[in-house]
Amino acid sequence: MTTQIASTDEGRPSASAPEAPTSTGSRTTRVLGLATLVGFALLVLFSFVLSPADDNQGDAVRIMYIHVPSATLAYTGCFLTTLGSILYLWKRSQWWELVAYASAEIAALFTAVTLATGMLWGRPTWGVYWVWDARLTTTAMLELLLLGYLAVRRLPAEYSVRAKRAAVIGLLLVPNVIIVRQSVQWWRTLHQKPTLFSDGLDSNIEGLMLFSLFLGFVVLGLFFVWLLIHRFRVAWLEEQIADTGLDAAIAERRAEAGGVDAAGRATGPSAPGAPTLATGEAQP
Amino acid sequence: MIRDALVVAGKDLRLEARSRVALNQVLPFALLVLVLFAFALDPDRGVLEEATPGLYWVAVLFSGLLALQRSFAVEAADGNRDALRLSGLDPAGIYLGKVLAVGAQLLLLEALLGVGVAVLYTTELDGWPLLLATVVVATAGIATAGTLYGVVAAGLRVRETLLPLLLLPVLAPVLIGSTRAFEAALGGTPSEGWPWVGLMGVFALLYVVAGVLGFGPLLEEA
Amino acid sequence: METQLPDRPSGAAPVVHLRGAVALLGRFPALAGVDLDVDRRRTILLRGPNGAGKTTLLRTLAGLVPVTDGEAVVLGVDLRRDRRAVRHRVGLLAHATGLYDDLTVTDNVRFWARAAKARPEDVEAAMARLGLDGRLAHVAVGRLSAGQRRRTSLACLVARRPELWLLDEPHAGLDQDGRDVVDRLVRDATAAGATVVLSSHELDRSLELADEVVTIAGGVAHREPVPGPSGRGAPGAGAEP
Amino acid sequence: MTGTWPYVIAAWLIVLGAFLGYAVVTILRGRSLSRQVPPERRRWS
Repeated sequence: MTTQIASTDEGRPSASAPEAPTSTGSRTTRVLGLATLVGFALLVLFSFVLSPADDNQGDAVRIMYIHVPSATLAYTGCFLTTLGSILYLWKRSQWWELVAYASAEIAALFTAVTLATGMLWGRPTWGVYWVWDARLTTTAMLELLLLGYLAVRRLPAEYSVRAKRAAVIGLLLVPNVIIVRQSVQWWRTLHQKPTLFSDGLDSNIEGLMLFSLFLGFVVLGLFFVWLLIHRFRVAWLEEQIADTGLDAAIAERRAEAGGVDAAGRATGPSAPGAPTLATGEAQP
Repeated sequence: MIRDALVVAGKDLRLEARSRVALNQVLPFALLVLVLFAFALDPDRGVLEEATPGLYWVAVLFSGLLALQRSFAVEAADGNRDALRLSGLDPAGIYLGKVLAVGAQLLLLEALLGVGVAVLYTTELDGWPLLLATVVVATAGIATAGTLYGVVAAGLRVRETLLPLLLLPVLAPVLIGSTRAFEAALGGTPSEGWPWVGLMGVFALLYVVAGVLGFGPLLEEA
Repeated sequence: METQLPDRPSGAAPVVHLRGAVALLGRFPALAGVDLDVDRRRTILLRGPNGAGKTTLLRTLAGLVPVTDGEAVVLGVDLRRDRRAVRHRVGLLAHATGLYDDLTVTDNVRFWARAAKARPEDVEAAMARLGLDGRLAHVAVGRLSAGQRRRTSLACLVARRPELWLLDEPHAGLDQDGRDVVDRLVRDATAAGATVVLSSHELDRSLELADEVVTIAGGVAHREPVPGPSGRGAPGAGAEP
Repeated sequence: MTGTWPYVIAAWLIVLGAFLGYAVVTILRGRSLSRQVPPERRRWS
C-alpha cells in the first residue's frame, strides 16, 4: 500500500517509468479518474432519468444519491485523519501524516457538500433549510473541527512542528465527533422525536432507487480515492520542496566561514594558519 | 508528576494573586456579558428566565476562554518555553498544574457568576447536588481541553484567533451538557441531568489522558 | 575546510563531545558539522560574528535543538537518542530570561529552583550571591532593568547547581560589579568541578576566564590557541589594559 | 412536485462544481509543484 501512492527510487523498477512525471498523475490515477468520470455520467443518468421519484420525498430523493455517500465518505476521511495521526505519533510515519492531512482536506470538502445538499434537500422536504437534527448538527460540528485541524496544519512552521501539532488535534478528531454526536443526540431526543431522516429513506426503498444509491457510493468512493492520491502527492511534493538541498545548504553555510573567518582572524590576535590544537596541549 | 503539578499550579495562582488579571478584568467581563444578555433579551417576556442556564454557561465559556488566553500569555514570554523544557519539570506535571490553576480560577468565576445570575435574573437555585456536580465536571472539561489546545496555540502569533476556533467546537458537548443539567436541576427533574454529568466526566477524562500524553511532545516543538 | 581534530588521548570521558554535529533551524543548517571536545572543569570561550552559530551551539548542548547528523554526547548522554535527559543537569543563560514579569524576583528564583528540585538554602545563597537579597527581592521582575533581570536569571542558574554551564553573552548588559560577579561565578563553578562554555564579544574579560578559545564561523568550529600568557595558568595576570 | 426540481438541480450543480473545482485546483498545484522538485523525488509507482 505504501508504494502505491508515492515511493522512493527503489519502490519499483524505474524501467516502467523512465521519466519522472511532471504531474501528480500516474497510470493508477488515470484509470481511476476515467472510471470516476464514467461513473458520474452513469450516476447522473440513473439519478435523474432511470430512477423514479420517491413516494414520500418526491424528486428530492434524487439529492440523496449524492448526499448519503458524501456523508459516509466525509466520516471515512475523518476516521482516516485520526488513524493517520495516531500512526504518525506512534511510528513517526510521514506517509501516514500526509494521508491524515490529505484526507482531512477532502473530508472537509465532502462535509461541506453534505451540508449543502442536506439543506437543499431539507427545504422542499421539511420546508426549512436547517433543523437542529442530531445528524445535521454533528456534521456541522465535524466541519468546524476539520477546519480547526486544517488551520493548525497550515500554520507556517517546520514540518515536524506542524505535523506534531496537527497530529494531536487529528488524534482527538474522532473522539470529539463521538462525544459531540452523543451529546447532540441526547439533546435532541430528550425533548422531541428522533431524527427526521429515519422516515425518509430507509422505509420503502427498492429496485432502481437502491441501485442508484449504491452507484452513488461506488462513484463517490472512486472519486474520493482518486482525490486522496492526488492530494497526497501534492502534500508530498510540498514537503519535498521544503526538504531539498540540505547538503547544498550545509555547504553554503560552511562557505560563510571563508569570508568571515578571514575577517575574524584579521582582528584576532592569533596567527593565521592551521588552527589545529589538541585539547590536552593547552593544559598547563 | 503530582509534585510538579502543584509547583506549577502554585506559581500560576501566585501570578494571579500578584497581577489580579482574572479578578480585575475577566470577572467584570463575565458580569458584563450577563448584563448584555439582559439588554439583548427583554427581561419582561420571560425569555431571560427560560434561557438562564444557557446564558450562564455561555458567559462561563467566553470568560473561561479569556482566563485560558491569560494562562498561556504568561508562558508566551520570550524564552519561557525553553526555560520550562530545561526546568526538569515533568511535562505531564506542567499540564496538570496549569489545569489545576485554570480550574481553580474558573470555579471562582462560576461561583460569582452564579451569584450574579441569582441576583440579576432572579433565578431560584435548586437541586444543589446536581448543580455542584455539573459545575465540577464542566470546569474539569473546560480546563483540561482548554489547556491542551492552549499549548497548541501558545507561542503562535495567531493564538488569540486560533484558540477559540479550535476550542469552542470541541467544548460544544460541555456547553450542551452543562446547560441541560442545569435546566434539569432548576426544573426539579435532576434525574434527567445526571447522564450529562457522566458524559462530561468522560469528556474530562479523555482530555486528561490526551493532555498528560500529548503535552510533552507539544512543548518539545520548535 | 574544517579542521581535522586528532583523537582524544585516553582518559576521562569529555563533558562535551561533538563530531560533525549538524543542527537545523527550520531548513537552515545553523550548525554545519561542528567538532568540539570539552573536558571537565574547563572553561571554553566561543567567539565569532553574529549569526555564526554560537547561540545554536549552546542551545544544542543544552538539549534544546535536535542534532540531526553526526555525534553529540553531553555529560555522557547521547543527544541524538535522548536529549531530554541532559536538560536538568545543564544551566543555560540565554538572551531571553524566561522570567515571569508579574512575579517578584524571589518568586521567580524560588519557582525555577523548586522546579529543578534545588534546596531552599541554595536559593537564598544564590540570591545573596547576585546581590538580590535586599530591596530587589520583592520587586516584580517586569519593573527591573535589563541588568537586574540578567542577575535574576543568573540566580536561578546558580541555585540549580548545574554540571555544565552554558552562558550566552553573560557579560552583556551588566555593570562592572555584575561582570565581576559573573567572572567569580565561572571560576567558582569550575573549581567546584563544573564545566563552562560561554560565548562573548567582550574578549578582554572572557579571554582571562577561558582555558581555550573556539571560533565559530559558518556553523563550524575551529579551535585556537589561547592568545597571550593568560588563561587558567595565570589568574592574577588579568590586568586591564 | 415541480417545486422541488430547482433544489435538486442546485444541489447537483453545487456538488459537481465543488468536486470539479477542487480536483482542478489539486491537479494544477501538483503540476506547478512538480516543476520545483527534482525528478528522483517524484516517481510514483
